[in-house]
Formats: sequence, structure tokens, C-alpha cells
Amino acid sequence: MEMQTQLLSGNFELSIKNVNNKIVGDEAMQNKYNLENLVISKPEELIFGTAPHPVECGHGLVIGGGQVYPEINFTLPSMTIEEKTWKEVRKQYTTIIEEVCQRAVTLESSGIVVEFELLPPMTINPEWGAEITQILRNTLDDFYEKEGLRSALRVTPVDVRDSERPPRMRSGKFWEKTYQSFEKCAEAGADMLSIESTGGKEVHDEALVHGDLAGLIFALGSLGVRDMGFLWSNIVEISARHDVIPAGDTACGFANTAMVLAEKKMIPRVLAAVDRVASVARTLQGHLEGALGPTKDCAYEGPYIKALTGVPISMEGRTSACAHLSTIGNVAGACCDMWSNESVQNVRLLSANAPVVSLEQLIYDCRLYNTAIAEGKNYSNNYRRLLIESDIHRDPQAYVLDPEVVIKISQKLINCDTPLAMTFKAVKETINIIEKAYQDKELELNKGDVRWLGLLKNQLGNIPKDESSLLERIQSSPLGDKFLPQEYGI
Amino acid sequence: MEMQTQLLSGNFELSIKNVNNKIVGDEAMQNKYNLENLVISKPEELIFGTAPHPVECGHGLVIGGGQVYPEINFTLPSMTIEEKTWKEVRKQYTTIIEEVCQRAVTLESSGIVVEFELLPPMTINPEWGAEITQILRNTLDDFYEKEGLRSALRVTPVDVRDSERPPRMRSGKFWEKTYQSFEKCAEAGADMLSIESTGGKEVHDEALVHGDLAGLIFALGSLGVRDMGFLWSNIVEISARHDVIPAGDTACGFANTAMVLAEKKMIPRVLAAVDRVASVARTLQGHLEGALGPTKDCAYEGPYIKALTGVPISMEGRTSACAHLSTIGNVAGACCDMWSNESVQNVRLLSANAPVVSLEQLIYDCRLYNTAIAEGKNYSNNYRRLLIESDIHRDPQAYVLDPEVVIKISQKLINCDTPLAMTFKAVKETINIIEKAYQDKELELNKGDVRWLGLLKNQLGNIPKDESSLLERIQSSPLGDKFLPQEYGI
Amino acid sequence: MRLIEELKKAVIKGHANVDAAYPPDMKGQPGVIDLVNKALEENVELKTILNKGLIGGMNIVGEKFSSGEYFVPEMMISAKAMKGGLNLLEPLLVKEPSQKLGTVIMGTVKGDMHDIGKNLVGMMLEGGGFEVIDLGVDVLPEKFVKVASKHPDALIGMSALLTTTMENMRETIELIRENSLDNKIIVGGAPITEKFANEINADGYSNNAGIVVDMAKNLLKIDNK
Amino acid sequence: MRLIEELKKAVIKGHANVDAAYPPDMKGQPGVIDLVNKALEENVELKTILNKGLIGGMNIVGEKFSSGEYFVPEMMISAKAMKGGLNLLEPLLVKEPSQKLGTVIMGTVKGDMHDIGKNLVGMMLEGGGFEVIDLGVDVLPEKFVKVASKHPDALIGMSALLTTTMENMRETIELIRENSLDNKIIVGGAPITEKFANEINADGYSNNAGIVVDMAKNLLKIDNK
Ligand code: B12
Ligand code: B12
Ligand code: SF4
Ligand code: SF4
Ligand SMILES: [Zn+2]
Ligand SMILES: [Zn+2]
Ligand SMILES: [Zn+2]
Repeated sequence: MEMQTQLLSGNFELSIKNVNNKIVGDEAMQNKYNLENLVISKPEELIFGTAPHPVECGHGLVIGGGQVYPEINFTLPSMTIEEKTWKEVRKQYTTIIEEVCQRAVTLESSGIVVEFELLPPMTINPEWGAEITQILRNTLDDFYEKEGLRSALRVTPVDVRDSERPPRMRSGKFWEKTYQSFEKCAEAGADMLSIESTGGKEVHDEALVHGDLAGLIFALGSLGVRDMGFLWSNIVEISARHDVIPAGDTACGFANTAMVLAEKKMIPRVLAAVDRVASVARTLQGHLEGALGPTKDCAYEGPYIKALTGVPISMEGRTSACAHLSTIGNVAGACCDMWSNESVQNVRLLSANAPVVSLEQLIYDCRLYNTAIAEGKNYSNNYRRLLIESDIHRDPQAYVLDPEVVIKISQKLINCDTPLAMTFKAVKETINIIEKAYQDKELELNKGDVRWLGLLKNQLGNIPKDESSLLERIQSSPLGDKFLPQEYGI
Repeated sequence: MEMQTQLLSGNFELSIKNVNNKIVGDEAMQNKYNLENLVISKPEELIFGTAPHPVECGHGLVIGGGQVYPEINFTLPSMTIEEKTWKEVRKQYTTIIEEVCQRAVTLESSGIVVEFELLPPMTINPEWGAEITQILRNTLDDFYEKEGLRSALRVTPVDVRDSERPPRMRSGKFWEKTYQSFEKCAEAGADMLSIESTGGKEVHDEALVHGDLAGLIFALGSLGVRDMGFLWSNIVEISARHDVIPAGDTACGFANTAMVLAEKKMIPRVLAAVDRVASVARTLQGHLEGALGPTKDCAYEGPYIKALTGVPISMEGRTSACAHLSTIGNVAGACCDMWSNESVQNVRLLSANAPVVSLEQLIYDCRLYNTAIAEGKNYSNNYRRLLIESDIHRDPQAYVLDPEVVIKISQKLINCDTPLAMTFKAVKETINIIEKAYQDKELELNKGDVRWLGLLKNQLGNIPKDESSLLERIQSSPLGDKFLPQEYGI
Repeated sequence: MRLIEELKKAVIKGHANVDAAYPPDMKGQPGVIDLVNKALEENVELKTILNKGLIGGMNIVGEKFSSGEYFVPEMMISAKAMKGGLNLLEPLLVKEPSQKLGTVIMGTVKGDMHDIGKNLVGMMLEGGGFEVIDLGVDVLPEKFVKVASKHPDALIGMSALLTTTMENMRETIELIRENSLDNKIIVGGAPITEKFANEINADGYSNNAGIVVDMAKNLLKIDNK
Repeated sequence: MRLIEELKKAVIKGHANVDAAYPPDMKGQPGVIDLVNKALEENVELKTILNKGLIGGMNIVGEKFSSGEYFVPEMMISAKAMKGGLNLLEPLLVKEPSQKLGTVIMGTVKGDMHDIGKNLVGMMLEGGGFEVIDLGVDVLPEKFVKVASKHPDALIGMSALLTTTMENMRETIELIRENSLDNKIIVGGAPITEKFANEINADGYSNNAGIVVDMAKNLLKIDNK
């Protein structure tokens, strides 16, 4: 923990909150994150279904306790959300949750996790989000009682602080609404709280499309970490009051934006891969504040978080193609504890509504994971190898998710002095490892990616490493007026 | 072959056509289907990716030659097909095929099979079906030339003979249109021809909802087999003239209707399982006429066909949940040579249009199959076991797709005197094997299914086994006026 | 009444008459026909036989189906057994309008051959006391208009299973209205959604055969006792 | 002309001036600013510098991006380098309408904060010679109307990334028309389809920043030379 204090002071809380949580096992939280050692230090122990610090939630689901559970997400079809459509909105969610639970029963799923990701108007009007939470809660309870379906509900308010430019992170209406949304959803029956938080994104977006490495590092390692500290100390506090699990965050607005842009050939894949690992210190900060996992499904930095902290992680891959295309559809599952579809609109497909279709696919995926676990080491290792081998040689973004690589890089991330130093380390090691893999013909890269590997190395050599010089450089660049330093405690 | 002559005479052609086809290997076709021995007689040889009689087609794809290829299917979103919407129809298919090919290139698929399943107006107007075939052909060729994407095109006219009740199978406008549709699509650039044919379905539908086993057996083992003989001798003849592959048929209108009804809890699962195996003799008849495989994706009777004849098979499972929900999402892949999504409308999902999403999922599935094959026996056996074990103990429909069970039942299906006898045998053996598995606690059944297992056994004991007595019984029942005997050469 | 309870049970079990082999465990016991005859001999009120015995039994069958205990074939068998009993009563019942609840015109729309769902809905309606005129599959809009104009009070039920034939429902409804017919219209089939049903101005929609009888009663303003 | 070719190449490579570190392999060589200055000294016609050198270079950059050779950051750098050159020319160019191709008002609609796509489109339009008025994100319909009424000839471009904000495009277009403004309107963003664009009466749609410049020229009837 001590590592943090050097850089981040003031409103940045470093001790882990003593949450009245349902964590399994009785180790003192303090010991878990000393970050002097990896919690998982052998690649072969970074596996699916089992996490050193499992989390119990909902109707007795133990995440990371030896099974992989499906995490189903869904959203509205094309429609507006307002007073006059609200009845229809309620109806949509009512239908979705009933159909989804019914299918889980038919396919005899041993349990499901439902994620409700609020849409912006539901956070701006916190009662709305709470109302839907309540609907989902009731149906899940009904199915537990009548059909014995075990389940847990993750609720994810929107980070509406991102609604102004430059955004206010610690003050103003939007922060208040975000806070209230957590509070009300927790009251209304969430089992876990999450968010896709956006602190630093206003700088990151701009830096990304300019391929500006200094901007990316600053956005993630300084602004991002600072905001995660502020935000998650609050979420942990709310969670403790309502006896719910503060689960985890994701670098979605950062590294997934990069991934999607790389998919559209807008930025090089190597940049997206570097950005992914650069997001680790940022997402980690939530756990230093007391987030217990499972991490958010779309946090592909999850394997790093699992190695560093031992919390269970949710991941998504081929079955989330409905929400974003990717080149990491299989390897993403190598060490997941939940397996998600990310999101799908409630539209009718030939067989059923899309959320039901997604759930069915997730359940079959989980059957494979869980049968492999049940059949023993030989099977689970073999299956895991297929997941890994089938992806990692084709794309650097897949390569950095190989558990071997995760552990190798994570080894370098411990014992860093500050989160910013950790972020620099992540960038450097990732560039090196990708370069080596390319040279060893372990990894294919196309011409543009090779060119960019050089450009990135070049850039990295010219970025000041201490926070104040970096800040100075950013403030004197066009990125300078994108953010408000005081909103990050700077 | 001799087995057929006893029952089915006249317009029923029994010798295998000497097709000018691209089959790999040089065995005489005659030897392949003696049906005195299984072509694959050991369960461990009924595996994914490899078939004893692979088929080469399209741009050098070898189906069943050691790799599993994705087979992507798609259909129009909600819209009518007529003169005035035709421009939009063309545009839909043009966009779909371009997007799909582009994604296959990005994900470095080693090849794809595209299935174009005509919609009824495109068969009624054979030029329309041919026009779309041409569009697909051209785009596939472009991508082969420009990007090196290997591919093959399967075209599947609709069996519009089913448009009247009772249907005319061998005469009249609808049969003529079906015939012309094959002809024109072959000319327009299909690499393979298929159909989901419906001979006997008019009886089968009715028998199914009445749970009438005599009607099911008669529909499949007598009417179905007779029509397959007539229809496929024609398709084989057309294929020979145009140098395309006569691929295969499916009991979709029969056993898949049963599966979908079982999914909706309308009929018992044991009935659907029995109906599946009862459809083997019917689908087999196409191959006795000269169909070379791959069987149609939705022919879940494929594993039996593969064991009996050695032709490669296309299958579909969890990734076809967009088209029909099922309880056989994993086991369906245990011995597939192609892996399909069955069908999906061209609707926009959050990431991309649904056909692109399906293709991405199929490609990741195929990466797993093919990585397992590449890593060697230990891996492919282990993975195959996961696919099987994860499904077969929960549903009789899954249980009868376990390669062990497939081989066990198939052993009993050879050396039958007639296709009808084969169908009776299939029903009897399936009932016995399900009963035993239930008693041995190898298979869960719910109360209704157990009740029905008894009812089916009971019925089977009271059905006359020879075709003429069976015909008499059917004709004196309400099923009697559903079909025209002369349209089946009776 | 013991006898009526027995009759109800015979309907529920689908046992048509003493000789019927189905269900195996009731072979040799009196079936629906036998019991109706017996009730007639004993001068039980016609209404009681009909409402408590036959329709009462079918209601239980419907419930068992909804709860997943029964499958369609069992429902079919019970429906057939019940009809056997009904045939005996019909000549005796005064032909009052009260006796048939109402008429429903059913059909699968133009271009579409799927009829399993439509038939199921038709069967439920018959079981619920409606007269069903089944126009079959691939029914042209003109045909619906023609039949509807002869039955101005009938409910019209349309089924479509293809996304490419859904639009023909709209066309059909438009033609019906253009012909100044104000029959109530209900629609269904796998691709149909409530939203779509509203959009094409249908009066009712269901994806569930189970609730169709109640819907029909509501729309035709029949007392739902 | 060698010089103009050199200038074009500097734009393509994104080399702003002799001191610029990017791209590493051109460090020390003259950049766009140096070459524009040199061309001015040599009295090359302004039009040639602009159209053949600067815009000509950017066109190639656009092509390289479309073909997958270049990424967005490279396009950004080239655009910036080009702008540096443009700044030198601007005071010298007579302020004729011919010189700016036209004006585009860009914004992400009400309730929606996604702006990467919108910015990209804006950049392409600027690169193609348009003046872009960027209203930012979460733009109320009233704001579009206000700005459009000041620029009656401007093209309006709207972006939406959420299925829940798509409908706000319709609302915005309706308000614009209600205010009797007849600006041409184009729309885009991941969930938007051509069908939807037609439905809400937009004048143009694209899911591809590459073709937006041509679309804008067509709609504003600018000679597409
Ligand atoms: C069985 C079936 C067939 C059988 C039809 C047998 C028959 N006699 O009906 C056969 C094999 C012939 C067939 C043919 C075709 N089919 Co088909 N078929 C199916 C299948 C598997 C099941 C349909 C079914 O009977 N379901 C069971 C019944 C009970 O459910 P239901 O109809 O939805 O009815 C319920 C409710 O909807 C409601 N309801 C229904 N009607 C009504 C009416 C009213 C008034 C009310 C209130 C309620 C109501 O109550 C019912 C009870 O709960 C579906 C797949 C699926 N997943 O649904 C495809 C499906 C409908 N078929 C499809 C296709 C493509 C075809 C063909 C074009 C295939 C081809 N290329 O040859 C042809 C078309 C023929 C034609 N012109 O119509 C597609 C449609 C795709 C699309 N674009 O729309 C589907 C969805 C399959 C798929 N996933 O691709 N098919
Ligand atoms: C980046 C991103 C974000 C970033 C936005 C950063 C930014 N400054 O823009 C952040 C993290 C902040 C974010 C937030 C949210 N997002 Co977001 N986001 C994305 C993501 C990953 C990429 C979008 C993108 O930039 N694409 C790249 C650009 C270049 O493409 P494009 O915008 O489509 O533009 C191209 C064309 O469409 C066209 N075009 C675009 N505009 C215009 C305009 C004109 C006139 C023309 C001609 C052409 C045109 O040209 C462009 C170039 O080719 C998408 C996922 C996806 N698969 O698209 C989700 C996505 C759009 N987001 C989604 C969601 C749900 C959200 C949140 C609600 C999440 C939450 N629960 O917190 C919030 C909403 C905030 C708000 N009020 O708007 C969903 C939308 C789902 C839905 N129901 O509609 C998506 C689809 C993700 C998903 N699969 O669930 N998001
Ligand atoms: S779709 Fe993927 S990229 Fe997008 S918002 Fe969800 S996770 Fe982030
Ligand atoms: S969806 Fe399934 S059941 Fe249906 S038509 Fe296609 S294959 Fe046959
Ligand atoms: Zn996300
Ligand atoms: Zn089929
Ligand atoms: Zn199919």
C-alpha cells in the first residue's frame, strides 16, 4: 500500500475499508494486496473457475469457487427513455428477465449472474434505475424460490460525470447523481455494484486517436488512478452500508475503446495491446480501495488483476461478439470465473429474443468449462491450452492475455513505487514482449503494426517519468485544456 | 443396395449415379454404401474434422479432410419479397456477403462455406434465386482473388412442393419450379446443392402432434424414403450436368420440428429423440442416390449418416441458438466436418450486423476444433469428450448423438431388409437404449418423458411391420387423406 | 356428483370408451361415451354434463398443459374423447346462441405454409366452446374478406411464421377494413411481437395458445364465467 | 514540379517542419512549412500550392487510410502538418467563396456523449476543404436550429451512438424543418442504418468517414473535380 502514498495524497484513501462483506475465507484484506508478491505467480495456476479469493453473493453463488458461471447482460431495443415511454421500458426488462430465467431453468444452469447496466437517463433519474433493479430482484427471487435457480444481480450505474466537457469528477450534479444511483440501486436489491468509470477518459480519447503515448500514460496512470481512488472509496463505503459486494471496474472507456478502434483499423493493434496492459494500475486501484471482484466482464485486464490480487474475474469473448467484435474470443476465457455476453438488445431473432439466445450460448460455454473442471486437471489444462493457442499467435492483444505472458509482465509490475511507475513499466514490458514474440515468430504482425512498434518505442524514450514533469508536458500540449486538475486532487 | 429393391420399385433408382464430381479419393462409389458394414465402426473414429470420404469443393476446400470449416447462413430481415422490393433484396444480400467475407479475412479463417437458403418466392421465381446466387458467387470469387479467402457456396432451394395440401411431389407447377430452381442455381454458380425436402411431412406433422408412432414411422420410413429416392435421383442428375456437388438433405421438417416442439414443451423429449433416429433411413436414401455430403447443417441425424456412409457432415449447435434453441449445443459438434449457425436475419446488433456476429462466433468455435486437431490426439479426444459429456446426461436428444450410442445403434441398422425395416429398428433400439440409460442413471428424464417412454413401447408393439399393412392402417385413419399415394409411387 | 366426477376424469385421462386402449391403465373401464350415456340415462341435466363434465374436464387438461405436465398429444386425445361425448349431447341441446360461444375464422396468411401453431390455437378454441372455421394455410387476403363478410360477428385469427409473410398480415387487415368489416382480429406466430400487432392495428396478440380462449371471450364480450 | 511533389510528400508523411521529430526518418529534412515558404518565394501559384500540394497530399493520405495502410493518428498528424501550411497561405488568398468549399455544422445529438466518430468525420471534412463548426456532444435540437438559422447554406451533420438517442435525431430533424430551415442534413453513427436515415428524412447517411467528403460535395452541389 505504502507505494501509493508517495504520489497520491489527500483525498486518496489507501487503507482497505473493513467492509461487512460476504467474502469467503478469513484472511485479513490487508495481506492480500501487498503487491510485493503476486497472489498467483505460476501461469498454470491462473485458471478458469478458481480464484484465491472467491466471492459469495446472491443466492449462494460462489464466484471463483471452482465453477464458471454465465453473466448475462442485455439492453433496450431502439427506443427513447422518458416519462411517456417508461411503462414500455419496465415491460421490456420484465419480459427479458423472465425469459432469461426460464431458459436457465430449462438448460439446468447451476446458477446465473445477471448484470443490469443502467442507461444514462436511469442514472440521471436514480429512482428509475432503482425501479428496474427492483423488477430484476423480484424475478430472480421468484425463480429461486419456485425453481431453485441460483443467481446474483450485478448493477452498474453509468458514470454520468462524463456528461460535461471538461468533466467534473468530484463535484456537481452529475457526481451527485452517480452517487445516488449507487445508493438507490443497492437499496433496491443489487447483490454487487460495479461501474465503467471514466476518470481520465477525456484525455485518453484524444491521446488515442493521436497515437500519443504520453497522453495515454498520463490519462491512465495519473488521472485514472486518482479518480479510481476517489470513486471506489465511495462505492466501498456505500456497499458496506447496504451489505452488498463492491465488485469491480473496467478500463472499458480506455482499452476497449482502443480495441474497437483497432478492430475498425483506425489505430494499430500494438497500440491497443499496450494500452490494455497500461490500464492495469488504474483498474487495480479499485481493489486497493476494497473492491472484491468479480471484475467487470469487459475488463480484459482482468487476468492481470487476478494474478496481482487473487480476486475472481468476469470475462467475455466469442459470445460477446454481439456487442463488440474482437480478436481475443477464445483466449479471454483462459482464466475467467464468470463468462459474459457483454450486452445485446432485446430484439427478436428467429428462435427467441436475443438475450435468451446469448444466455443459451453462455450456458453451453460454461458447460464446457465446468465439465473440463469436473473431469480433472488433464482435461481442464488441455481445454485451456486450446483457448490460448487458438488466438495468441495472431494478434498482440490476444498475446498479452496468454497466462504465461500475464504472469511474466505482472512479475515486473509488483514492487513499483507508484501507480504511474507501474503504468510506465507496463508499457515498456509490453512493447518488449511483443517485439520479442514477433522476432521469435511467436506472433504475427502486419506492416503497420511493426512500424508502430518502432514509433511507440521511440515515443516512450522521450516521456518524462515523474508525475509533475509529465503533468507539465501534458498541460502545455493541446491535451491541457481537456481536464480540470482540481477534479483529480491535483 | 439390394435391400431397397424389395420394397421400393419403379421410379426408385438404386444404383449410384456415376457423377462427374470432385470427390477426393478414388474408391468406387458402389462400395461405399453396401450397408453390410459400417464405414466407421469404432466410436473413437467418429470424430470432428475427418470423414472417410471427404469432398473437395469451391476454391479448393476439402470438407472432412482434417479441418472443420464454418458454414455461415443468413436471411432477410422482416420485409416482403416482390417485384417492388427486389432492389432492396439484392442490396441486402450484397451487403451481407461483403461484410461476412471481410470479417473472415480479418479473423484469418482458413476458409468458409456460405449457405444460401432460398426463400419461397425465390424458388417460385427461379431467376430470382439464381440472381442472388450470382451475387454471392461473384463476391466469393473476388475475395478469393484479392484476399486469398478460400470458400465454397452451398445453395438450397426451398421445397415448394409443400405449398399445397395434399402436396404433389412428382407433378405440377411446384415440382417444376423446384427442379428449375436447382438447375438455375447450379448454372449461376453454386458449388453444392442441398434441400430440406418434405416428402411425407404432411403425414408426419399430424402424427407428431398426436404422438402417433405408426404415423411417424410411415411418414419417414415409407413416404419419406420414397420421395428422397425420387427427388435426389433428380438432384444428382442436375448436379452431374453442371459439375456441382450434390451435397445432402436433412430431416429438418421432421425431426427438427419435433425438437422445436419439445423445446416448447409441446411434445415429450423422448418422442423427439426417437423421431431423430427414425429419420436416418430417410436421409440416408439421398446418399444412396448419389449425394456426396456434406449433409445439411441442420441434419442432426448426420452422425448416423457419417457412420453408415463415411460422407462428411455439417452440424450446428450452440452457435445456432439464434435460429433454434436446443439441448444439444455441444454434443452436436462431436463429429462435425462443418459447423454452422443455421440462419440469422440481417439485423443490426450493437457490434455489427447479425451475420457478421454469427460468423465470428463460428470462426472461434472452429479455431478450437482445429487447434485441437493440430495439437494431436490427446487434445482432440479430450475436447471431444467435453463436448459430449457436457450434454448427454441431461436430455435423450443429446444422448442419441453421443458417438458411442450412434455406433451402437448404427450397428443394428445395417443389414436391414428395407428402409422401413431400418426405421422400425431405429425406433426400437432408440427406445431400448434410452430406457437402459435411464435405469442406469446415465440419463435424466422428467416424469412426462418416463410416462411417454412407456406409451411409445406400448404403441410400437401394436404397429404392423410390413409396408402394405401399415399403409392400410394409415389410410383408414385420419392421416389417410393427408397424402396422395400416387405422388409417392404407391 | 360421483358420475360427473368420473366423466371429468375420463376426459382428463383421454379415455374415449370402454374398449379404447388409451391410456393403458384404464383399459376396460368406462370411457367418456359410456359415462355420458349413463348420465343421460340417469337424467342428469344436460348443462351439468356439458359444463361440469366435458368442458370442466377440458379446462383441467388445459391447466395441466400450461403447467408442463401434459403434452400436446395428450391434449389432442382428451379433446377427441370429449368430442365423442359432445356428439351425443348435440342433438339434444336446443340450438340456442348461448350454446356455441361464438365463431372464429382461422388461417395462416398468404405465402406461409406453417400451420402447427395455428392448428393448436384452433384446437384450444374448439375445446373452449368456440366454432372454428379453418381456412388452412396460404390464405389470400380476399379469402379472409369473403368468409368474414358472411360471419360479421366472428373473430378472425391469423398466423404467420416467416418474417417475409408478416407483412401480409398488415395487407390482410387493411383489406378487411377497406371492405368496412369490423370483425375483431387477433394475430400470432413466432416472429410476431406485440409491437408489430399494434402497428398493424390488430385487436389482440398472443404467443401462447393457453390464453387465447380468454382473449377471444374478452374480445367477443362473452361472459367469462 | 519537384517542389510541389516534395511538399505533397511532406504532407503525406506528416512532417510539419525541419525540426519536427516525426517521422523519425525525416528528421532534419524540410517539412510542410518550409516547403510552402519556399514555394511562395519561388512564386508558385497559390492555387497550385493549395490544390496540388496540400489538398493533393491529404487526398493521398485519405486513400492510404481507406486501404488500411495508414491509421487515424497518422491522418491526424498529416492534417496538422497541412494546416500549418494552410495558415501561411490564408492571409494571401483572396477571400472568395470559391476558396472554402462550404460550411458543415457537426454535433452529437442530445443525450449522447460519443464523439470519436463525429470528430473523425469533421476532420475528414476539414481536410477536404470544408469549414467545420463543431457543436460538440449532447447538442439540443434547439441549438442545431439556432446555428443553422445563421448558416442557411451549411450542411448539418449529426452523430448518435446509442440506440436510445437515435430517436433524438428524428426530433432534431423535425424541429429544423418546423423552423422552415432547408439545410441538407446527414447522419451517422454505429447504430444508424440507411433505412433509419430514410425514415427520419435525412438527406444522407454514411457509416464510413472516407466517403463523407464526396457526399458533402454532392449535397451542396459543389463541383466534384
Ligand atoms: C416446423 C417448421 C417448418 C415446417 C412447417 C410444418 C407445418 N406444417 O407447419 C416446414 C419444414 C414445412 C417448414 C418450412 C419452411 N420454413 Co419453417 N419452421 C418450422 C419451425 C421449426 C417450427 C414452427 C412451429 O411449428 N412451431 C411450433 C408452434 C406451436 O409455434 P408457433 O407457430 O409459434 O405458434 C405458437 C404461437 O406463436 C401462437 N400462435 C401461432 N399462430 C397464432 C395465431 C393466433 C391468432 C394467435 C393468437 C396465436 C398464434 O400460439 C402457438 C402456440 O403457442 C420454425 C422454427 C422455430 N424456431 O419456430 C421454422 C421457421 C419458422 N421456418 C423457417 C423457414 C425459413 C422455412 C422455409 C422457408 C425453409 C426453407 N428454406 O425451405 C420453409 C417455408 C415454407 C413456407 N412457404 O411457409 C424459418 C423462418 C425464417 C424467416 N426468415 O422468417 C424458421 C424460423 C426456422 C429458422 N430458424 O430459420 N418450416
Ligand atoms: C468508445 C465508446 C464509449 C466511450 C465514448 C468515448 C467518446 N469520447 O466518444 C465511453 C466509454 C465514454 C462510452 C460511454 C457509454 N457507452 Co459507449 N461505446 C464506445 C464504443 C466502444 C466505440 C464507439 C466509437 O467511438 N467507435 C469508433 C467510431 C469511429 O465509430 P462510429 O462512432 O461508429 O463512427 C463512424 C461511423 O458511424 C460514421 N459516423 C459517425 N458519426 C457520423 C456522423 C455523420 C454525419 C456521418 C455522415 C457519419 C458518421 O463515421 C465514423 C467513421 O467511420 C462503442 C462500441 C462499438 N462497438 O461501437 C460503445 C457503445 C456505443 N457504447 C454503449 C454504451 C451502452 C455506453 C454507455 C451507456 C455505457 C455505460 N453503461 O456507462 C455510456 C453512454 C454515455 C453517453 N451518454 O453517451 C453501447 C451502446 C448500446 C446501446 N444500447 O445503444 C455501445 C454500442 C457498446 C455496447 N456494445 O454496449 N462509450
Ligand atoms: S461493448 Fe465493449 S467496448 Fe463497448 S462499451 Fe461495452 S465493453 Fe466497452
Ligand atoms: S431453424 Fe432449425 S428447425 Fe428450423 S427450419 Fe432451420 S433447422 Fe429446421
Ligand atoms: Zn464495458
Ligand atoms: Zn433446416
Ligand atoms: Zn438450415
